[in-house]
Amino acid sequence: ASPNGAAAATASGPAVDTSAAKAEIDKAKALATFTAPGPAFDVSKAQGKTIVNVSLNSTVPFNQIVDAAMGEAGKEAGVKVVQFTNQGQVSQWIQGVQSGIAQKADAIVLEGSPDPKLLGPQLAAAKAAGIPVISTHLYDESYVETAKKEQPNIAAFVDAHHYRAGTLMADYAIMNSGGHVNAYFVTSNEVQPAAGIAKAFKDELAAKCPATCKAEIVNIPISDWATKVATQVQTALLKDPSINYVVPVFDGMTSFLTTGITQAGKTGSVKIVAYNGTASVMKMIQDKNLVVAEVGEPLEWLGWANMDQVLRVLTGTEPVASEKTPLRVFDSTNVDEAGKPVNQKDGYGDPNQFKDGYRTLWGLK
Amino acid sequence: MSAPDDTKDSTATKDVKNSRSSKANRLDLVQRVALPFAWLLLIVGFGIANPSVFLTAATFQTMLGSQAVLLVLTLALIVPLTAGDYDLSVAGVLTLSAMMVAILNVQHGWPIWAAVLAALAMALVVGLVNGLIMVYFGIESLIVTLGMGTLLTGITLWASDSATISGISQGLVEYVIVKRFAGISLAFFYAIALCAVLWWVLEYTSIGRRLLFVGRGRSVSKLSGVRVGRVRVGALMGSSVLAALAGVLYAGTSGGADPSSGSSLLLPAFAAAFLGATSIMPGRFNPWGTAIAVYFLVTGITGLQLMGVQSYVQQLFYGGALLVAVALSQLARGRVPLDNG
Amino acid sequence: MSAPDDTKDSTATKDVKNSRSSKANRLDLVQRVALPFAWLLLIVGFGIANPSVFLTAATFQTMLGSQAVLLVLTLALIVPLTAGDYDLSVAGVLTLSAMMVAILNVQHGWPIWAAVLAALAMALVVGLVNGLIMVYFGIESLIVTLGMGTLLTGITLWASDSATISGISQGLVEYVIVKRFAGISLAFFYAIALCAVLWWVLEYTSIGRRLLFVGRGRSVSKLSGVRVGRVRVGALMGSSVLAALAGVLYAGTSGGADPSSGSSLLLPAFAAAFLGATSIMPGRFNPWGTAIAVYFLVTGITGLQLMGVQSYVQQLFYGGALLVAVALSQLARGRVPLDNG
Amino acid sequence: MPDVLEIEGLAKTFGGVKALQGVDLTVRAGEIHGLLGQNGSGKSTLIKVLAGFHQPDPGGRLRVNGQEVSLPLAPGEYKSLGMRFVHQDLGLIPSLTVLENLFLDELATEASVAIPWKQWRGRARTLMQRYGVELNPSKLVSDLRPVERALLAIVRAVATAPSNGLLVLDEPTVFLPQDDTQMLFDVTRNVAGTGTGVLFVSHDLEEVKQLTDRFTVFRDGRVVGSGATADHTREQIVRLIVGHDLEAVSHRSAAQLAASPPAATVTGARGGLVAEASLVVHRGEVLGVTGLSGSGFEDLPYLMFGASSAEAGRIEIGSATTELRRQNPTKAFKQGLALVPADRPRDGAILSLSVLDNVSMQTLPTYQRGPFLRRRKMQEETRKVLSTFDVRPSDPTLPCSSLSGGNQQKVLMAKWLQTRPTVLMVHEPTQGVDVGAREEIFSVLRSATAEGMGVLCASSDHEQLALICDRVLIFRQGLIVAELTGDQISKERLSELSYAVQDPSKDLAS
Ligand SMILES: Nc1ncnc2c1ncn2[C@@H]1O[C@H](COP(=O)(O)OP(=O)(O)OP(=O)(O)O)[C@@H](O)[C@H]1O
Ligand SMILES: Nc1ncnc2c1ncn2[C@@H]1O[C@H](COP(=O)(O)OP(=O)(O)OP(=O)(O)O)[C@@H](O)[C@H]1O
Ligand SMILES: [Mg+2]
Ligand SMILES: [Mg+2]
Repeated sequence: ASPNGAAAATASGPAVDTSAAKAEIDKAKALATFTAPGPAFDVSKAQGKTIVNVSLNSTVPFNQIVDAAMGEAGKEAGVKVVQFTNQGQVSQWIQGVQSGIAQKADAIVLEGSPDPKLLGPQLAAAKAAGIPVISTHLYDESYVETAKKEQPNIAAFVDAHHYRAGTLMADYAIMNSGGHVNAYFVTSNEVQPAAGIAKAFKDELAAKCPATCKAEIVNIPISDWATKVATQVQTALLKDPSINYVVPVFDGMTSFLTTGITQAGKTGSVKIVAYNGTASVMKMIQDKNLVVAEVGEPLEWLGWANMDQVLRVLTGTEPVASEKTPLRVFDSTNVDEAGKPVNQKDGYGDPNQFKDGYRTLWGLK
Repeated sequence: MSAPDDTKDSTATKDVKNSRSSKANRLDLVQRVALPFAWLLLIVGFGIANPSVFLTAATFQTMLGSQAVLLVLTLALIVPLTAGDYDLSVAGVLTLSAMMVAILNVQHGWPIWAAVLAALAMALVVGLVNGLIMVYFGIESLIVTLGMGTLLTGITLWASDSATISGISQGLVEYVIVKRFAGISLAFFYAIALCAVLWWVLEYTSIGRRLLFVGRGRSVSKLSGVRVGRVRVGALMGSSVLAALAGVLYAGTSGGADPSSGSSLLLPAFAAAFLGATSIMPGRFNPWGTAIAVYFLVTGITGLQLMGVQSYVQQLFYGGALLVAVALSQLARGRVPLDNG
Repeated sequence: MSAPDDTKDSTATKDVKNSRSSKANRLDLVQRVALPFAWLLLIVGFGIANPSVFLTAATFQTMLGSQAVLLVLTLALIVPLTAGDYDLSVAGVLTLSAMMVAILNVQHGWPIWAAVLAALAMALVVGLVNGLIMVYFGIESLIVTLGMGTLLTGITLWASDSATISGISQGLVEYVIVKRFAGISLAFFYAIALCAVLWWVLEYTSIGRRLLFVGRGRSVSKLSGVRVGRVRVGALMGSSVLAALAGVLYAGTSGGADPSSGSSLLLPAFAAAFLGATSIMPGRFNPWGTAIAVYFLVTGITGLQLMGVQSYVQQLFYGGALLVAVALSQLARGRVPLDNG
Repeated sequence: MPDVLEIEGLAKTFGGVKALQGVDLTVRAGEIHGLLGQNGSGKSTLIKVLAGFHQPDPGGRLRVNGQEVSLPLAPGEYKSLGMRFVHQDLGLIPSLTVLENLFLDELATEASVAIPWKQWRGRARTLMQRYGVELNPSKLVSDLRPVERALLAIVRAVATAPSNGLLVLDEPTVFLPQDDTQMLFDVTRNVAGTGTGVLFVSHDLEEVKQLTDRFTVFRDGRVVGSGATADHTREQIVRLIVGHDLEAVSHRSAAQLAASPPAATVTGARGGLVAEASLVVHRGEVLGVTGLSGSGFEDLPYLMFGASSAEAGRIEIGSATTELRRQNPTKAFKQGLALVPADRPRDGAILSLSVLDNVSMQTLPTYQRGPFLRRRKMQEETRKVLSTFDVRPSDPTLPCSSLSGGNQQKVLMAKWLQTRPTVLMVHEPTQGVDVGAREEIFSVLRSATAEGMGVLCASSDHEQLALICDRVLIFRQGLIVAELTGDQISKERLSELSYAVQDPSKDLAS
């Protein structure tokens, strides 16, 4: 698979100009540099405060790394981060928030997207107890303004760039295929941002190559991934043999996609582009095994970004609208920067760069 | 929290008051209180390890209040278990019930009581259908309710369009989780009240006894004039209704409903039901034993969570505690096979 | 599940058909072939609805090739089910086995055969521990294996650091899913070969018969010189090993392992086991019936997927087909209660 | 006074089996009516129709106390019709307590929302006292001995039997020792004295002669005769039941036992109710062990077989010696022991499996050829065995549950005799077996001993022991207190020795 878009054009139809997509991808493949999300402030007022961190699911590496980074950042700022470890059950989040209220924490963080919709009464109780709650990495940057209205009990949000990831996946497929994308996009709509990511993907195809690109979107709940995704993909490939990209809304689904593609005997013609930057999926780029590109996020950076917003809340500083965490596109040309074997934390340049950025911002340096 | 003395006597399965051996009596007592005792030990242990956080009223209040849904779901299970049947559709009923309350209340503007009634009616129908298929076709409850559970999941996905729905009337939320008594959410007291009701039904009504008879000896019961089919259908209807109540509590606790989460409660509920059958009235599924089992497990998990241990340790505790607790209680019991009805 | 009790009961109630009457013989045949026939109907139905896509070799090849893991996991279940025990830890064993193969092969560079052997050894130990706890303490298999399953989940999380691991040696992947015979992945043939072996064991060896004896009458078997404890422990070891093989296939099919997905296969496996017990040898858990049940269900799902229906319709089909298939086959059988061993 | 029960043209078909065909039966008020017939002749089926358990074929009529009652009866309807039952397998739930079982009927149909457990406990105690039964109400029925279970079932039925109702006793005496049988008879007569009709099923013609006023005989689901008991001789009744005359042969061998070598030697066995027992079973002999219930004789075979745990003692078979503490059924079977237990549904037969499966449990390995079991051969052999033992129906593929109790017993005898054991131990071998089949079982045992097998027969049926045993050991309080051989053995002598309370040492001398 050549990243050079023009090459594939002859086989599948009229040549399409893919330079715009390529430009986007090239930009996204580069290393990001730290940009201050907002004005500097003094964190010393937050010294000695305690926050309770309730993550989506402590058995997921994404949350583990972010949680650890939050702990690290908290330590530097003199804030105690109490982790409420859980297995992703709603009753456990509820308990986590309640335990935060009971411990009279100074703030509660819903890290990596526990859905506030299922915590209505608890968030109200937190607000009543004067404890601010910060929701992170759930709503796309474009949705945060709406979310503020929907969730009045949440003091601040840390936005995510989910939709942009959808756009980037589409761009990569366009560039990679020379503008002839027939994508099969598997989403899990019970997760808040999923539908938006799918839409962003589809919109980008419509914008960049309306005549030659299309995508079919199907919904499979996460609880059915193990039993349904493989057969679903496999039958889709049977039904429409011209499908050349299979896209998971979250890359945790990738192994089931692989099974389906292999079983359908389509390993030669189908590729995967994915979002989340999970180590095992990045490794598949290195192995040249179906996955051609991954949109990843610097997880430690996310942790620090979370803490930036939290510290702003703790110190009474106005929360920022966007934490400006970056996305990076990995393909075979740059995936080795993430280590071999891939370490999910790595691949985003020197972590001290953004850490120093935040330290400066917080007046610690 | 335990049954009055005379009940214990009248229904205990072991050689209670066996005049010949006081040793047996002592063993029996040991086994009855083994689980409550283990629970106490856990509390003491975590108290020592983490006094400032664990040994606070707030921790206990949260612990007690947060498991009402699981407790009610487990109560739902023990009704058919007593009658010798499994109900795997309770998780599906819970999810659909919560979802119905959310959809009817939030999207269609029904008052909360009407939405709750609709959910209960749905549960009655589900239980009835489960039961009729089981009895009429002579199919095992396990497979009927497995099929029904899957069907309900499909219906939930369809009705909710796979989305989480929030914004349920404050009224419900208020009376489930916001209002407190002694610092504990009302949900806990509802669950305990259901325990008491179920205990009364199982111990002091002929319907409860018939459940037990049918569970322990189907053809003897039939010979004695028990309408076995009706009792089994009734048990499944009872479990469905209790599961729907658990769903209402779920909706009240989280102020919304999502299309999938009920299923993760099924195995913990079975674990609690079986663990509960080792205590208070060993060898029988019983509501108070169940309550203790639920709170024993949740105390362990909460203690570990408050200590911030890794998630896998919690899993290890859960599995390990289940095995060890049941094994110890069996040792105390002289390794008599547990009778699950 | 108090299997012996159950058996006793069913004796009196069963209006057993008499093999002397030819009508009964016909009914019996009807029931044996009801499920295969339903399968055929499905195929014809989807063939008419969607001939160009459904009625292609490729569709059948993928359908057959894709369910090997589920089929082997279901075979794992029917071994202890025949002996009257439940094994809920098979899902945990499957996950841990796949994870061990992945970790040992990818992270520690073991050759694939060594990693597979290690996984099988783990399974033997798990089965043995399950069995010993069950027999020594006299605890129900359901609760022992529930606890063990949770424990294994914890161990898997710990060993894998909760991460999905990919990049298993191409060798395994090659021989599981890439290589084909008659266009069908080898995994299918492995699963069918296991069916044949299990069928032989259950029908034509004294060990298989003893499993059945123990399942149907524990005390009779004991008095007839069957070492009941050993047979039950053996059954759990057998199920663990089969589950580990399912795990190896899983690793081979997906080229990696994730720490959680095995658990979602548990309920489908139970559904297939019970559905399979309505066919070929009605009333007994049997491998060929199981295989047919698995492929019946997947045919329905695939047909619906090809027609592009939504996910929830598939759920509805799954639940509905399970209920209808079992109900019809019971009707054909004169509604004799299925004996779950 | 109208008849308490009138049945006309009752029929019941199971699949193809006609269990009852056009049965007419009348039970008068205050009479004790014997219901007789071979195994599988439909007695229990009739009773289960009355209990509302089976639905009869359409067409039959039922009148209770002159009132027409429409069939089928609803479950539990029997109660309001004044009927009470002791069912053939007693109708108890083993995993529940005595108290719960005692009030089973009451709880099964009545509506109560505040069960007065304490009061019931008191009532239970009074009841037990009235019938002289000592049972702890909190005890599990599964922990009771068979006698105690039978007593419980009887007390339950009798205690609430209404006057001018119907009391049905389906083989109530099989578990009862002599003295309890007498007690049951007294109680039954009392009940009948109040105007209640009693339907009494038994294979023991002595009992029938002693207790009943009239009788009805079934054969193959039809009534083949009825009449006043006093007007018929034992032989006449037997002819009605079996369909032909039975030759009155003595089964006892004249073999010189001292000369035949020991098949098994037990020394110092202790465990269960056995305090200490040493004995020898010779080749070719039928050795009986008996005593009152609770005297320990019933535990002996189980100790020897390793089915219940022993505290001490040794067993020697051929050259092999085993500590009884380490004995287990697998070992015992390999040593050449076989045990046909008394509790058939629990320990004897797997009712949900086919006759073939049951019969071939031990012989499986002999049908192994290469990797396969020769199933057709198994079926042929089993068919042969079944016809040898006259099991009806003789189709090996039928589930065991569809055979009548007596036929199940024959299947079990077949199962064990096939294995050609050195010592066959039988516990109440003819319990619930009709007179014809009983003779067949005796002659099977006899011919087995002719080939050199030793038989140990534990039984409280002294008549049976007198008929078949070459030697009998009598137990009292866990000890062997007497031994009778050859012509010394008689029913009367056995009963006398079982009850005697004099110094044990004297008996041994006799
Ligand atoms: N549930 C059943 N299903 C099929 N056949 C049955 C069933 N119950 C009884 N039978 C058959 O009906 C016939 C009558 O059986 P029943 O139990 O009434 O005999 P019985 O006279 O009580 O014999 P016994 O003296 O041995 O107890 C037998 O042939 C038996 O095999
Ligand atoms: N339980 C069963 N269910 C279905 N079919 C069976 C079953 N057992 C055997 N068969 C079939 O019955 C046929 C006869 O097989 P069987 O094993 O009885 O032969 P056999 O007479 O024992 O052979 P041999 O005596 O040479 O060993 C075979 O086709 C076999 O597949
Ligand atoms: Mg009978
Ligand atoms: Mg009988």
